[in-house]
Amino acid sequence: MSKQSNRNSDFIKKVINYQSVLLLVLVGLIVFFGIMNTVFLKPKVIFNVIEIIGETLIMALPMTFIITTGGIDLSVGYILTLSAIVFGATLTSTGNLALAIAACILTGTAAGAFNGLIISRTRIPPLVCTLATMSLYRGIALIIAGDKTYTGFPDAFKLISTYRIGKIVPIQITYLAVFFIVFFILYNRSSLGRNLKAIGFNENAVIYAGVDTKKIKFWIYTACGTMCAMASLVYLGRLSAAKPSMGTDLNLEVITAVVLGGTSTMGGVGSMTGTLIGVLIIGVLRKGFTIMNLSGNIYNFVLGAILIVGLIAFALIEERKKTAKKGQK
Amino acid sequence: MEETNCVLDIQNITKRFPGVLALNNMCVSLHEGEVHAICGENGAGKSTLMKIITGVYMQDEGEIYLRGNLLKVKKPSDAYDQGIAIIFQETSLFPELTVLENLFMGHELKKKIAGIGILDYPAMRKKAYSIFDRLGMKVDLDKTVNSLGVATKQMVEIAKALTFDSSILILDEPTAALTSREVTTLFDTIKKLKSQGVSMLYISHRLEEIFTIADRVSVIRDGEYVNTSIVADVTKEKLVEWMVGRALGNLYPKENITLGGVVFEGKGIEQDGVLHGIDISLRKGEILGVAGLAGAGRTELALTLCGLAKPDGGQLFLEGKEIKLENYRDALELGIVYISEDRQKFGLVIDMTLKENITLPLLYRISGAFGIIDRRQENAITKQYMKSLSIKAPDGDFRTDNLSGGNQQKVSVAKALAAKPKILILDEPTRGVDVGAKAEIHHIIGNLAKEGLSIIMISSDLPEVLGMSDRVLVMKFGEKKGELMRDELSQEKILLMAL
Amino acid sequence: MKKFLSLILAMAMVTSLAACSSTPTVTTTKATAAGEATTAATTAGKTGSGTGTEYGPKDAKYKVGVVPKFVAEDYFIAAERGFAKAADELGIRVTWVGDTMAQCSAQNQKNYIQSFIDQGYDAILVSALDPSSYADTLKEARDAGIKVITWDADVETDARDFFVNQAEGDMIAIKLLQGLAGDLSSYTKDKQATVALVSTTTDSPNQNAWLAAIQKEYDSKKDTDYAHIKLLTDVTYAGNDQGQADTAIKALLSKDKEIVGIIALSSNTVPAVASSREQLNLGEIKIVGVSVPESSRKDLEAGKMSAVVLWQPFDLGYLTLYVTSAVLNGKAPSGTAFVSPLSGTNMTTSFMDGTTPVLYPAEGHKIMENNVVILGEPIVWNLKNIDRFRGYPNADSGMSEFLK
Amino acid sequence: MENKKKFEVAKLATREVVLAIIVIIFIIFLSIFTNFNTSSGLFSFMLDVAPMIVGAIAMSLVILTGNIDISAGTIIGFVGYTAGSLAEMGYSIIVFAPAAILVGTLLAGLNGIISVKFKVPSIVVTLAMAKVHLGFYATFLPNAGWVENLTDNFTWFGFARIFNIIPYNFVVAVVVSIFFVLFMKYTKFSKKIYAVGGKRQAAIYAGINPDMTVIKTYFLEGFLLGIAGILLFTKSNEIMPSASYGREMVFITAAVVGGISIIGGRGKIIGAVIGTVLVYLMQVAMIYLGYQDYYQYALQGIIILIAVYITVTKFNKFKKKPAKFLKGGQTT
Repeated sequence: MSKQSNRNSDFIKKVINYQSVLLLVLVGLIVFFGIMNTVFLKPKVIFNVIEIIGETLIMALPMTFIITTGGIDLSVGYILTLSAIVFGATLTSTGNLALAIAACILTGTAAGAFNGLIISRTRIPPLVCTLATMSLYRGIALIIAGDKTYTGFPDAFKLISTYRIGKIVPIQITYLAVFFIVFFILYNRSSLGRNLKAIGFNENAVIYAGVDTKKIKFWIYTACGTMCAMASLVYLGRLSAAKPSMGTDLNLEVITAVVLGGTSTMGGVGSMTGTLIGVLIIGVLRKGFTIMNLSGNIYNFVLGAILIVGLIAFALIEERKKTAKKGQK
Repeated sequence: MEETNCVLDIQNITKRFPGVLALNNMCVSLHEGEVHAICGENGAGKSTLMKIITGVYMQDEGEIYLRGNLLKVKKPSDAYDQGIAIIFQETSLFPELTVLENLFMGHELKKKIAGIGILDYPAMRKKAYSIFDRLGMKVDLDKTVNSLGVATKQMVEIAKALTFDSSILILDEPTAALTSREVTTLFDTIKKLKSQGVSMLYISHRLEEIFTIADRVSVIRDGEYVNTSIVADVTKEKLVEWMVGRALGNLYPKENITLGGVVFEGKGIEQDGVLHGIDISLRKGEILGVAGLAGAGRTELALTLCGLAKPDGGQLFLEGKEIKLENYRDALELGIVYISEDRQKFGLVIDMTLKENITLPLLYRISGAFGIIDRRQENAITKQYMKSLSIKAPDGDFRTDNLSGGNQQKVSVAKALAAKPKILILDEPTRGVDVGAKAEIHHIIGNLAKEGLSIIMISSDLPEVLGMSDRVLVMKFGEKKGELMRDELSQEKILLMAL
Repeated sequence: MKKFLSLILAMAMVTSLAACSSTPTVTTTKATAAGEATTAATTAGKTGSGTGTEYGPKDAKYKVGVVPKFVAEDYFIAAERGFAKAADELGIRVTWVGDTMAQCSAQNQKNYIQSFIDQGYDAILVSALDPSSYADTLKEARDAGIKVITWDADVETDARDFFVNQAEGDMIAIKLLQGLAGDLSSYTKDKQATVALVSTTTDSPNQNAWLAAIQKEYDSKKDTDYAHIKLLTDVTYAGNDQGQADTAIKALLSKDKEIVGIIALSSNTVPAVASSREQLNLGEIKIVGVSVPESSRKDLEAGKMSAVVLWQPFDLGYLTLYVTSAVLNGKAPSGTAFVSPLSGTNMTTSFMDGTTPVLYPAEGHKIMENNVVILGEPIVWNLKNIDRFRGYPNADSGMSEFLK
Repeated sequence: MENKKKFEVAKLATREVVLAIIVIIFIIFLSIFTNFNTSSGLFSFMLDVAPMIVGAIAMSLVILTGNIDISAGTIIGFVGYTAGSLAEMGYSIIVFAPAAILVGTLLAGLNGIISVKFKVPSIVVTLAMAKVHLGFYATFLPNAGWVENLTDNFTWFGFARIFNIIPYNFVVAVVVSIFFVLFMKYTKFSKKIYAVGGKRQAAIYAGINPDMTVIKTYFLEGFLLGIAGILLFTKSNEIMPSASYGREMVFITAAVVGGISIIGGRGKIIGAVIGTVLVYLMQVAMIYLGYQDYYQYALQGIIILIAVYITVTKFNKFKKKPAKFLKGGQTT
């Protein structure tokens, strides 16, 4: 009986509380900005949020995988930069779009695989490894691009992020939805997702269950690289200039979104939906403040504050959960 | 003789853990300058008692008196300050720090220079050297601990305890990790200390040791105090009787069944410094008990048999064919399944639900395209085993860390069975499990064997070994000491082999 | 409970910090307000705070959004004041929004532009961080009938209606080289003076344009006017971060002992060059640069620099809004010149003698092909005319004889 | 077995020495092939490396406790702003330095408190804090905290030099380094830092309070960041707080290269100092050898990987095999 109730409270605490509070925050923000400036509620404007968050979401999905295993990838931003540069360079030199895209995806994947290789095969902690590769990839991007800025991409290509269904709904929504659903299913329904969480909680136990955790780690970092490459394409569709200084601030943006979504850097606990909401909150904040003609600085301030408060709230909830459990015993 | 100056008096200590009554009004008293051995089987509550004395745990009831006045310890450092020091089983040293730093961690000696207190290394060195002299050994104080051998670590632990100038020393299974030669040095040390007036509680279930160094011995069993006696007045047999003397009765529902042929065989299994040329064979429907003391290499043997640890030599045969195990997955595929003795660390992901734990090893079997888990199948499996093993939990979505030790153990069994094993290797299946649940688990094991499953059961719980095994393999220091058939089984025989 | 306590403690700390770090601020801004009381630019009360700011009447006919490269930096503050002044005169509602230098990015600029489009502004005035990143967005704006005017830094020509350029690149180049040539007049053809070029980042369009112009100018006169100067071909990119710039320049100076003159191309690099020179006690090295005079005031006063080159960013903003209003009212600049209230007025006094006024040509601001309006000649600033610089963040200098 | 270990220990012990040798070779190399060894070269090197050294020490302390501080850079920004604006109001270094250092201390301490009290991983807290700080400058400080045209009452310290070659701030850095090398050897607190970062449970057995230790360490870090900030900004007469966002990565890199284990509990302060010098030398070398400074990023990345690989492979040895791990010491 007590366990029954315990379970319910557990259930409530875990599922209802955090993510739905987050959802409330999101709705609250939308309402708030809507009141501040009704323009914000125009479909075209609200949909523009989707456009803004495109890259972030695409990278946040695999990042949720990684953080769930207790790892982290600081290099995503620069993987994006590097793939973008490679895309630009290939396109300008060969003029072959297909080739350029292939090169871009390949680069991202390779970069991710390199992370994965180091992290799964050596004992170098993910934080340090990706810290190193971060500047490595940045360096490579700079060496390739030098003082060049690659521009003049074909309009057909730009459509991947500029086309609007019925002049209103941005095309992003289609593939973002697909990506999300795929990752959501993998995370919540597949053996992979199950193993990821288990690794996050107790890697030994997973090894003792006959699972090759190294392989899993390798693949999630690789996948992350690939997704970064895709993100870079979406990014370039939106801002048609590939230069080494682009996308540098995306690192923390992505991690922030995931953590805000309630995925614990300690590993094990996580939520894809949370990540989605987290990214949306970021997008709404950005859009909302710009619509209020306020600069990105306030956005940073508020985002940081929300994150800290959110974490503290999360921590307190966890705390109560524990005490509740003790009570039962 | 309770009147003789008693330095430490433990009265009616009771300690409960979730699902287990670890200690039930325990009473022990330690006299000035004596070595008082406390012995009992694994899980009898020895270590718990020590942790209470040194403030790692708080007792639920009862008091401890130090030289007549009530002893209050909230955290280990309090105990140290009171002159009580413990050498923990799991080493409490900092591998990355030097011996010197370790010796004085938390209570460094200081001196004032121009009013500022700074660490006084010369003084610490001096003290350290004098202590190691007392212990009659040399250790390079500037080496990092992780560069030392186990024995030396053990010595450093003791030295660390002595830096507190403690008059009471508690040694918790100090020899568990030591080779016989190292043991003798340790004993010399203990004798020295004793001659210097240090009183010691010596925890062990190695009877030989008790007879060599202890003055008095107290026996505890299942958290209950059994008896105390001057060592000279007891015999090994007597002690063993005290240790295991419990109504075996229906605790061990083992039916004699006709065994099939040999299904699983290991020849000359080697692992450097751990296992020495062990031959092991298992017949269909047989329960092979593996007895021996902690550190005898039983778990290592198990790990090598299921591909979790790499053997340095030897061959494995399953149903006559030689098999090579690269990793545990291979073993799983072949139907060799291992249940770890350490549920928390290797057995379960306790933060996850029952269902998730049970299906963890066979996800790849019950998941379809893109590894999507077939939930119906998953639930079915969970239900099936929850029922057949009668796991007491509302349903499969219940988190395992809310389960009692017994039920947790059942979950790990369920986990193993769900993998459809041919060979089942159980490591300490009933450790930390209360007597009731023990019986249940034994039932389960019995039935499994009846259904034709071949089982290797490692256990330090002698009655369990006796009760359940068709055949017992006894190990000591990584070697196979011998095999006993069910009809010739007796605790004494096993102990005499193992000790 | 303990948690909540420490939470409160945390909050207390933040506020205490806010207090202790903003006390000086308060006082300075007070001073500012006092100083500016008379001037139009007072409207720019909140100048510098990273948040957006609005100028001009609320009920204005036209709403105009301005996106600078970055905010809270002398050059753009001056420009902001110019916009403010013009906004009041023309009765145009101006919204000014951007990020600080450390966080500015094409992506953010795009967002601001997008939101102006969403809010149905009448015109968008951009100083572009790079020419092509959001060209499409601007085109989109133009398709929506919104006027797009770039100022200070241009975008792809088909993405905007007009570009208000501060000065012709080669004019800046000439001024810089002349300035330095003057300072290094002691050198001769046989005993040449080595001069190094320091720019910010590899991908900043303005600087790159000027670099090209300087090279061109130098090559054209290397045997006559600049015979006594040896211009190093490889450029040092010092970046925007003070510390980084510092290091790079110091390394450059210690690497090449020959250097006696430096041409620095941005408001961030000039002070960096000056300070590294000071750190190394290389007083004899001459510096000219494109820089806000105020940023180099101390160096000018201390005689460590003889001059910096710049136009009046205040006037640039001012003119830009006038061009905008012309465009909005269908009187888009055409022909060879565009007449604004500035035309024929005193730009400042020239630095040659500090008295002769330099006037904006009365016939108007030059109009070049591709709808480029040129503000005027760049000015060489020195102690004699530094106070004529308009729109300093913390002073009303220069405003007094504005439009005299 | 035993011998093998001894051998590794020998390597570990001389790790810092090896680094030092690399540094020296580096310097000699530069001096021969470039003008690095000229007074100005050495001077500017010392001038610029000084703040980085202090910062790296600060970061090392935090990392040793098994935590990290992503907001170190932005904290330094605050320090600079406080110092600058006070100096602008005419206060001398006696006033603005302590004030600025206090700000640094409080901010870092705040990180520590939140991360410990609410059991939030420090990397996340400080990451969020960095954003808050950035927003704070731009939103609440005039001109986004940009202070310029600072007079000699601010800059004299940065420019002052001994024997016309050694900058004051380098002297400070050296003093701080020496102090902390001694601090880590001769104080109880330093031992606690190692204990908490190394083996939390054992630390508790030894009667150490991990939470307090971590919080105190953060305050200490803040104090050092304060000093670093002063050393950094008094070099120039202009302060742009937001520009110091990102310096934390330099600190972390330097610490890690210097052999401070990111998992905590392992590494020497002297290592961090040498690491800083090495990392910084790489940057300058690129310029002296006439490369665009962007080769430096790639090189830096590779260097970190190698450095950490050497440390970590040994460090985690005893965790390697489940089998061994399972039984702790008892498998011998």
